[in-house]
Amino acid sequence: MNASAIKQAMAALPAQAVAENDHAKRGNHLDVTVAPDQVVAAVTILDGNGFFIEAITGVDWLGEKAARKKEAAAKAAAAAKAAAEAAKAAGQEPPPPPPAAPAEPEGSQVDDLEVIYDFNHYETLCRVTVRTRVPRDNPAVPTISEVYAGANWHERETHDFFGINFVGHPYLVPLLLPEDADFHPLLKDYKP
Amino acid sequence: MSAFAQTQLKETFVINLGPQHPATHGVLRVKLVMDGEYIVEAEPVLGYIHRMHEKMGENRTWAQFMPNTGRMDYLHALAYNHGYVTVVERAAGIEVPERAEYIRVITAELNRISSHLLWFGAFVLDLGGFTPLLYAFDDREQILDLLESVTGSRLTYSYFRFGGVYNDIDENFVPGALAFIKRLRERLPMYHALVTKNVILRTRLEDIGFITPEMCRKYGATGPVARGSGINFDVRKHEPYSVYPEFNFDIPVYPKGDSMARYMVRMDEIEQSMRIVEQAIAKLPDGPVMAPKAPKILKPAKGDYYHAVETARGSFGIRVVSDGTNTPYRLKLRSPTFSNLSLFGEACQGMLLPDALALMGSLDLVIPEIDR
Amino acid sequence: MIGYLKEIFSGTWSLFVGLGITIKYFFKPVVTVQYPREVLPMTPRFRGHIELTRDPETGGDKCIVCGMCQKACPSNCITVVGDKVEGAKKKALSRYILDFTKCSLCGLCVESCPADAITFSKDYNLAGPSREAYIFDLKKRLEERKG
Amino acid sequence: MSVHPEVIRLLIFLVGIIAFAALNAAYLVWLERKEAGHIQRRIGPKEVGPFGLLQPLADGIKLMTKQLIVPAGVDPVLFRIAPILVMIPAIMGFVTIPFSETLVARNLDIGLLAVFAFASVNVLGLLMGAWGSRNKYAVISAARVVSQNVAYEIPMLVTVVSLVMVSHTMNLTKIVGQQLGGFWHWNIFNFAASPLMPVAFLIFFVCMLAETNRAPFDMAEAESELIAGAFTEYPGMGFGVFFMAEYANIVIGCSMATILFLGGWDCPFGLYPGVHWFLLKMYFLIFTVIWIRWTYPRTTFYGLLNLSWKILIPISFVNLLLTSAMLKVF
Repeated sequence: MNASAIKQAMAALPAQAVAENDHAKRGNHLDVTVAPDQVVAAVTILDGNGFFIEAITGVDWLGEKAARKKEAAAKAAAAAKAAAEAAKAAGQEPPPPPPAAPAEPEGSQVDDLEVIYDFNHYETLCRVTVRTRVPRDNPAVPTISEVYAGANWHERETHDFFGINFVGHPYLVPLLLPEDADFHPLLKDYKP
Repeated sequence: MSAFAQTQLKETFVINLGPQHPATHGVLRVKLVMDGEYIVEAEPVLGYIHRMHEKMGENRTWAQFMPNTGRMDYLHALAYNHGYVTVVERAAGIEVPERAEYIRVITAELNRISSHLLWFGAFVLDLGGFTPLLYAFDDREQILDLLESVTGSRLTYSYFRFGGVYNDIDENFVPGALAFIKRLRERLPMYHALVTKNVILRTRLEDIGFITPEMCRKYGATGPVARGSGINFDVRKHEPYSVYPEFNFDIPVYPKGDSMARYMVRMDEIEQSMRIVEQAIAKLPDGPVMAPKAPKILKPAKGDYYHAVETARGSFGIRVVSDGTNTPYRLKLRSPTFSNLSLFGEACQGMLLPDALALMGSLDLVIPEIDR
Repeated sequence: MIGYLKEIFSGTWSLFVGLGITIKYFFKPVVTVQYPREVLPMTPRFRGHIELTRDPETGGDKCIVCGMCQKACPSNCITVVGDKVEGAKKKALSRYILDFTKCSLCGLCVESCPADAITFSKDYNLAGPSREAYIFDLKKRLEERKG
Repeated sequence: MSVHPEVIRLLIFLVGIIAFAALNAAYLVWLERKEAGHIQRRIGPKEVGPFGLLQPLADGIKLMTKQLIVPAGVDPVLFRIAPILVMIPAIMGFVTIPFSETLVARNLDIGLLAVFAFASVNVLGLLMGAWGSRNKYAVISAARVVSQNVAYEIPMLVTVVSLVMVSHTMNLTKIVGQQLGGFWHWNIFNFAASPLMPVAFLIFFVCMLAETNRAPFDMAEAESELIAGAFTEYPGMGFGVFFMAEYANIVIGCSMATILFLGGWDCPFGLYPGVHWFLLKMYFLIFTVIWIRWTYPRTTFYGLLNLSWKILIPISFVNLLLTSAMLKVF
């Protein structure tokens, strides 16, 4: 089972990005980004190919969109400035200022939580990472505990730490945190 | 069906195994629904010593998180140190001198032997035999003495550094390690005669506590648990790191999947680790133990990095997400026993209480590592 | 039937082998150290709590009050306080507080020290009646060691 | 008013027996700890008195000063009466045990039966204590103990029956009397009666271990499974009495093995028979019991029943048949 075979199998899923990584540099072979509703399909492909589940976790990308926007704005400003200076140097009239807002397709301004599923294979060396992103204000991902029984605990742990709701999970109660915990400590805006 | 009829179906009772129980090695609680002495349902309840290492990692610099790694699995702390330094070195692109890698392997393997020895003793203690524990401690003590003389600590070593090791081995270490291996080679047959061949132990472990390879896969079991089910998976061979490819060693695999198979895997691994230590000592190169260009303040490039090492209990993986600053953005610690324990609920259904405890012992639980 | 008897015999034999091993050890000398009465020497690299090293020339500490150890500490248990001394360029150490209740003996402070002013003590027999007993002023301890 | 001298004699013996049982219980704990220590290459108790000899005293004082808690919800009568019910039969067993030809409190003609009858009451006390303490672990332990005792009573008594057939008596003094005159007269080497006699001794010894709940058959306590089993809820001296009864039972079991198989107070070489030989043999057996405990892991409950029903009972019946056949033939 090598990475390219999995890549091909994954290609059947709609709207996703698959990247082959340099294992020596990154530590995994395949990075699959899918929409939340495609997670189960992607994981089922891996299950059919004999992968075992290593872990499920999340990453809180709080402030990522704002940072990106700022970066894009800075870039645009710098570009405009450079163009203006170049024009000035050439003795021309400065060109009209570019349209104010970057023409980025405006999605939701809410930051994302990323859910990362790590898979590995017992026989051949092939680490596959499945990623999906959900908005912070409504983090809901379908559960994969039907496919991998071991995902049950990993999803509970991720729910503990990030508050991600694994839809359809049979027993989504705190695992590592106290049973009455209503906080999610790994969120970047968590204040103890 | 009326509620009355439902309650009449089976007369079960709930028993709380732990959080304070002699066989749970720490503070694990297992909620058992029992039918007489048969287990109907088992639900491990975790988190009694949860310390949120992952959040701590986000609040400290890369170097400052180092002591935490050894505190998760205090029995095989050096492997955890090893995993952490390797993933950070991978992220920051630090080259490690060969001598440092050899020292890392030697000490980590000695530490693995000590972990297996303690497991051996504690496991037999779970089964009611007290004396082997003390014999195993006697041997383990020799390793701890050796490691203490090198690292300065007996349990939470924090010995490795990004780009090498803290300090070079001293002149007593190599003869001491060789003497220890000679001693343990003489003692292992005694362990086998006293414990492995003992008919009581065999009846308690053989054909009991089966874990199928499919179950391992679905739950992500690694390490001796998977190898006891016939899965030839060891990160040291499968995804070689450090200088492990230089050594000639075998991965003990027992296909049966019962508690005895897991027991035998660990006992054989002690021998394999001794082989690795011997070869590493024979090949130990000269040179520096610290990369000369290792930066004082680390700022790994943006991105995420993954690295796994084989600890005494299975594959320990670290996912590091760096945002280019001197603190990790996110640290995911994938501990092997967490996955290994998660299959306990399914594996012990229908078993008798003592057999389930033997099964639990054969999983080799270290609770701080599960709870993290 | 033969197998049954054989099993009984080999099983019983394994039990006697076990008894033989334990009785052999029964007559061997003990390996334990009777701790409070006998004390083993600590290894030179033993990492106890930290201590200030003595400057052989001045007899005082070597600390330059750079605060590197304070920054390196993962648990924030070190507080270094220095005073400006008249005439001298460097600050002089006035207090070096180690909150040992939080210390995890990792040794990062010793490693980070540019002046080799701190080292590990070999003191492991620490016991005290209160939490406050473990907030050490290492400067004071250094002076007390003098006597 | 005159008192019958036999009454005075009996009283003196009773006091002596109780003292003997209590002292044994105390010093067997010391012996156990010392022996375990040396097997594990450590010293064992050493601080209280020379060689830790006063340790049992310290332990006793500690146990006695502890508060006797009766946990909420227990059956107070059963809970309180159980330790006594365990201890009394253990002491009663001593009444008819002959330490030497003359050193016996009451030489009953059915002494053998009396000892085994008293030994069986012990389990009742454990059951009551476990049931009364309202603890699930204790109830599991009680269920184990009862079926364990039922299972092991059979092979034990069957071996004893074969011995009775050889001796034609249940009087313990007479049984020993027939074995006097050197070790070749002992029942364990009485190959004329049955070639399986050493095996019968082994069976008896194993059953004795199981009856007294000693490792590797300590199903009742099984500390790594059931915490302390039947004794989980018992505080202070309540636990202490159970503990003493356990050791008293070991002494009785080893005495019975000595009397039935090892010729009681007989000297192996036919010289100077007396109580010292009895004690020597008995303490050697006790040493072995402790030695066994610190060597093996615990069996499981079903392993124990398998051993009894599949191995010990068939062999003991074979021994019984052989003995009766030999008796008929010769």
